[in-house]
Amino acid sequence: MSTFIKDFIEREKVSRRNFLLASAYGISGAAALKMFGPSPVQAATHDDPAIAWSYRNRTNPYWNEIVSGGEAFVESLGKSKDALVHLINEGSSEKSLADVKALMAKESGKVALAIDTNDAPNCRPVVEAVAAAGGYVSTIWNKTDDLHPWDFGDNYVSHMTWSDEKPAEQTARILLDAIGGKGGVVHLGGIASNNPAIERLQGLKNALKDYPDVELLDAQPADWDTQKANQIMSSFITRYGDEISGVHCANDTIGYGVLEALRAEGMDIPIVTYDGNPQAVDLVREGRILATVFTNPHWGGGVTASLAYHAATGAFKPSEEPNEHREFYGPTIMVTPQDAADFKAKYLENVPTYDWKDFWGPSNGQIQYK
Amino acid sequence: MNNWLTRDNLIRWAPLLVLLALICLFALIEPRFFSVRNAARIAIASTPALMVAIGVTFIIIMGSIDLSMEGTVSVCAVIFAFAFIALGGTLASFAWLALPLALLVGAAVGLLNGLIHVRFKIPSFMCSLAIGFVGTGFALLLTGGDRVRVEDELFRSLLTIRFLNFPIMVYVALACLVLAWFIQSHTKLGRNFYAIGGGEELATSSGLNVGRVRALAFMLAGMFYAIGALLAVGRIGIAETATGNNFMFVSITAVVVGGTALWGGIGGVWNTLVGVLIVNVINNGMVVIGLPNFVQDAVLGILVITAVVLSTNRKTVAFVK
Amino acid sequence: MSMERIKPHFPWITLIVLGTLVGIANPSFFNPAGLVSLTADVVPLFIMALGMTFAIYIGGIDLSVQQLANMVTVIATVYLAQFGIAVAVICIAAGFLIGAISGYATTRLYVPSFVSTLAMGFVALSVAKYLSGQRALYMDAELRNASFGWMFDNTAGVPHELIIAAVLLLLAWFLQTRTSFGRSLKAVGAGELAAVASGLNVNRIKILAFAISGGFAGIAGLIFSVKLSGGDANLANGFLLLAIVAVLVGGTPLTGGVGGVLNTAIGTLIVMVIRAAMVYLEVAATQQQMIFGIILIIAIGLTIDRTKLRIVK
Amino acid sequence: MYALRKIDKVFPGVKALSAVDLDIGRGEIIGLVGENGAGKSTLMKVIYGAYQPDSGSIEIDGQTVRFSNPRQAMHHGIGMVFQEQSLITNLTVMENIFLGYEQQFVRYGIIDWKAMAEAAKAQLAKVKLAIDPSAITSSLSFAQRQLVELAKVLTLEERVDGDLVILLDEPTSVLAREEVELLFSIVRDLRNRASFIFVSHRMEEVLEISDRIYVMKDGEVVDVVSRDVADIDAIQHKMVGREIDKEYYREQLQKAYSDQAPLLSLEDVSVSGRFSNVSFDLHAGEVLCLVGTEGSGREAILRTIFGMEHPTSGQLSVRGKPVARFSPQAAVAAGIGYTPRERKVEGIVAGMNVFENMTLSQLGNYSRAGVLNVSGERATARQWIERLAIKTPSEHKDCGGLSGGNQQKVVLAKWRSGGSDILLLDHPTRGLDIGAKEDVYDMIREMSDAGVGIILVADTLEEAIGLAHTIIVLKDGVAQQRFDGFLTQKPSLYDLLHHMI
Repeated sequence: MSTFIKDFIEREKVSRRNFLLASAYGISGAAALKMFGPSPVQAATHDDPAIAWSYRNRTNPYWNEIVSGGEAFVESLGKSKDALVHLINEGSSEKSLADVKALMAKESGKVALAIDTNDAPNCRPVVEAVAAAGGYVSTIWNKTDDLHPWDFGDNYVSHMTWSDEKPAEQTARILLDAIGGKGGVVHLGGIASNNPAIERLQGLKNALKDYPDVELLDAQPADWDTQKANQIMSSFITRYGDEISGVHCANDTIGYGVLEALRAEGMDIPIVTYDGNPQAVDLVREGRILATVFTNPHWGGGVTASLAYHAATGAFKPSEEPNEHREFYGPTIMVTPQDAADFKAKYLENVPTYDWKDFWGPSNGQIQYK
Repeated sequence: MNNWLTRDNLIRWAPLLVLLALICLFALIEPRFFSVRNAARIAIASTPALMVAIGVTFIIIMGSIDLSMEGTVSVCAVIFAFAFIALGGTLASFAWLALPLALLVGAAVGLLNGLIHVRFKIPSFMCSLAIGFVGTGFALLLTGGDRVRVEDELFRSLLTIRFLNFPIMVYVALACLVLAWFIQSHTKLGRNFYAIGGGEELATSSGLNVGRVRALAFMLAGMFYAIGALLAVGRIGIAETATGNNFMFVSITAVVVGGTALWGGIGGVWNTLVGVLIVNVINNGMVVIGLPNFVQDAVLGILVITAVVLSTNRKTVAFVK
Repeated sequence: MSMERIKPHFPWITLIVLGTLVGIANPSFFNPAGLVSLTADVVPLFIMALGMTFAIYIGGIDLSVQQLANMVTVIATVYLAQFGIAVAVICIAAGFLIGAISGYATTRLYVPSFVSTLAMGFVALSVAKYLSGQRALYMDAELRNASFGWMFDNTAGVPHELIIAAVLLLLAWFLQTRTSFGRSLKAVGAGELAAVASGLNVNRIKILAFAISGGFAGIAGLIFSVKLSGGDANLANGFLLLAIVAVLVGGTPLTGGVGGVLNTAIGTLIVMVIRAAMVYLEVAATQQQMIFGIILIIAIGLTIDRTKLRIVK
Repeated sequence: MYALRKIDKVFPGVKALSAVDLDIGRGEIIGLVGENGAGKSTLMKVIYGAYQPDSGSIEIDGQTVRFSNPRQAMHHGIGMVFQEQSLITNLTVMENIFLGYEQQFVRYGIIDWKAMAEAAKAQLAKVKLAIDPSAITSSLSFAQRQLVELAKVLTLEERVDGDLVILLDEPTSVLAREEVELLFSIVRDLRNRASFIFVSHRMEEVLEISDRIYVMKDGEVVDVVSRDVADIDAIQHKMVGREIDKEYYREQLQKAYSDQAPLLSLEDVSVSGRFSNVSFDLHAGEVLCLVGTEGSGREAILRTIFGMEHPTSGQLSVRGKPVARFSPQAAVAAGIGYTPRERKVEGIVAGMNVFENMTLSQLGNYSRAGVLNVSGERATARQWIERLAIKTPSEHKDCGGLSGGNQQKVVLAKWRSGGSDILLLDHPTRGLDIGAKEDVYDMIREMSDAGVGIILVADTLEEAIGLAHTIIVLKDGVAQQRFDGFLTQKPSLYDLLHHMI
């Protein structure tokens, strides 16, 4: 698989500032733990923990893919897929935390939890609550930089995120090449404070450095929302009209809104998106989207649940694993018109059967902080 | 005839004046705002919201409120899309039956809302809020979270085919607006909304079956939400649980900004048209003139308050809540 | 006759019945530690609903509370380093001020509170976006623990969060029932014109009610921010409708003058039980929202005291 | 023609009607009088179908009928003209007239506005009202609205074949004398088509228009008298069941007021569009009546003194100090109390109990640093409940559930207990029965003795003459004439009317 970009992430050196911050937390974090949870040594394992996935909503195809992975993992254990507990936060950090606590109370902490905490600040209380109850948690996406699994012994099993900056830069390069290296582009982003939204915009900016003749006309958050993206795009068309020669979107759902806005105007300019949803992959195949980036949510959903589950059963001991196995990047696969059909056949039409115990095989190296 | 410039007249026309002032303001800052193409863009963005706002206008005229629109729109959109695809996937086949089906679904949800409100005497605010949750939940149950694409070129011609620079969906919306105006001013039901808004107890003692009128009003509103749902699907070609998102506050804000009073009895669908345009002109204009994202919300908020202040006749209102 | 007597007690009866049903279906619901933890988590929502009660009690509504809380999470996070625990004062004052502006728009400019608070909420959101630079911010752990760590301690097994909530409830209850301000609120809610004709400064009372609602939203935002140890312009999303629901389910209808802060305490607990029931009864993910809505209709149908509603709008 | 036979109606704990018999002949006008709580309104509700009797029968032309709602009663020709504002003000006149019966103008789902306007014109002609049927109702005067109300009921003529029975509930309460005359002449003209039941507290009017008068007391008809033999005193005796004080207005208790420094003085005060250049002084113990027709500026003057309207020119002084800030708060602080005409809306707060209502205007007196002294409030309330003989089970009773007279007493107690010594009374006896009226008169005298200055807008001219020390007659916002020296000689009704019209 040529597009399987395994090692495009440049390992940067930990900046001095972050190193200091991290070690400072190491001290206060230990103090905090005394307050909030059992000490790591006492972590008990559970024979048959409840497996739960906590995520944003069911209206976004991305989360559906995540869930399908979680369900596939549960089925691989010989259970019915109904055995997976769903906690949906509807975009509310408050509900996210409350549901987790309710689950911990209900199962007396015998829980293997996979979660996206909706907002980075929410990650700490969630992890603390799970650790205090003696459960096991693996997180994805949202986490503040000062929070690390290894500060919680075994209970905070792992954190996986996707380094979006590089893939977003790659899609940007594809876009910029397609418009011939000159003209203007606009960016429609996600919810402005979300980490992926920030990284994906940064990727575009990085790429632009090499294209002095291309101007970033405007960047506005479209909150991951198709309808909002649609309206913002039509306003962009009014403001910049023919100056827009390409559109960089922070995810597929934004891309759909942009495509429809262009369609209403009878315009046809190149766009690139992110996430690699089936619908977007089809559009890539048709050539209406130049590129999207597949983050393999199915695998991510399965392996995150698997990590928490196997740590909870004691199959492996997280605290004995190196840091690169506790905080790591998920896989990213570029999807372009040339390989879209291949890709679709391999990943979407026949979902591969993954070895859920190969936790780190497809992953992409330890998370680096700037 | 030189006394048309009275205070009362000014207040009555204030929403329209606000709209014109906003257009002039944005056009002055960014001349490209003032173009037929952009007018069409604003019109496209406005149509689904206009339909939803018209629906809730009837309810607000009665002095009630309806917060169920987000759920209703989602349910209608999703059922429409499923039926449309199941029946052939193009308007040229029996799939056109999905259009009346969506209207029926809207009417059914609205009627359910109205009946619970009337029969169990639950204030409309609470009842419709809960029905909204049920609606969104039901849409989610149906889709399981997936989005349904409606790709039929014929159906999408709502957006893609233009006539005098405006896509067909804008004319559909205008036709519905005229229909709504007709219901409002030339039918018994429409006039009864005003009677209830003007004095519910008096209307009851005049022999009006207020409960029935209320239930019908919610049903009618539901049908307009369904039209809104169809246009929303027509605009982006996707039906999903999130299709109804954001309609609640936008539509009610638009109704109030247009000069229809929340306490009932005053206003109408033309006011709502102006209100929807004000809100969408602001949204479009702020991006067009390049206002930084983080101030856009505040500007919208302040302009909304200003518009309401200008169109309220403080002499005739004792107090507001 | 007997029905009339029982009616006002329906909210807490509903709460007990719901709780018992969940407990019967899954006895682990009654685990005291779990219950305490569940209750402690609903504290920020409760405080917001408590403030909202004042706005609804005078017959208005406050739709700005969620955005105020968003703004406050950012303020708290940004200024914690500079002001330490005094940042609490800034947070509450900011909420109070924006609430007061909404109140001013409602009373003096005759903008219905539904619109004025919604619009002021947008203003607060802008402030939050501006201050946060549109990023998620987090607090320095040491500073946070030094200034606000006490909030999440517990004494004899009772989390301090619950104590804060109880103190605020007591304060709000005292305000409502034992002060001339509370009496004036009731008069404004039940008969605004008569309150005017009795020489009450109705405008000031209404502005104050919205300001208090904003102030409580500020406290809710602050506690939430400290709890999550960070802030951003969307952190408190999802609070608004639940806070309204908590007030309404408690039996304070939107018509004003009826109900009160104790009802809101019960209403918040009902919301908590319904929500926990989703987890305890393992309701399928795709059905949760629909079932929440249905239970909500039933709960509201049971808890509102219709005898005091002349016409139902 | 129309008859009630042995009608009983029981509410939980109360027997509202017992064995009521009532007959109405074709074209007859009968009067229905009784104190508040005598069962008049229950009886009317039974007649127009809002209540169903527990036993007994309703007969029309000898046939027993049963109505389960007002609409069914309308189909049998029974219509009700409600008190004053029962038209929906944001609708047009014609829509009000045909509200609920629009169907006849609907063609293919569309309302034919022209046809409705024509039909409305015909109805308005019946009551001799020449207004545009498409006018918005809020632009009409109260008297016009009352006639529209009657025209609305008269649509029954076209809809029903048989005879009509029309109930008039206090139709004259907002009308000036000449408007009452007009109404009566229209009613008399309509006798060939309809019978009327006329309900009013104004005994003279009842006597003037009715052929027979039904007197009710405690849910029973205690007497039926025909006009020829009717005598006000006798009827009132029957209504009250006791001898009415000959000195109805407590004139024997009237004393001179001190002409020391005035409590309140107005110098050339004007509010544009309401009244202009009004001047007078109010002294301690004085009862000053403002007399005039509806819209003559009486209420506006009261509301200006109370700070609810702002004078456009002139000066208002309280105890010699010019008033700078006009607001109800400032007025209450200056010792002014206001008893509004709309008792249920502005007088009391329904939903709050007796003691809460009583202390509403003076929370400062019962609180320290904003904290209420509830036991102090309750003590005061109990004291005033006893002093004014307010009929309530306790001070915790919801004021909305009290009778009109007792509500009014609570309002007066509110101001008296707060120590207000300037009282503005706007129709304080409106809608009260005789017993309650007498209580109010007693209180006015007592307050006058205690040195309270009172400005009164009375329900009737007789009341004004009976109670006042001073009368100022207003017309179109201008003071026409002042009458003084009432202790020696009182003006006659004619004197006042002469200046009013």
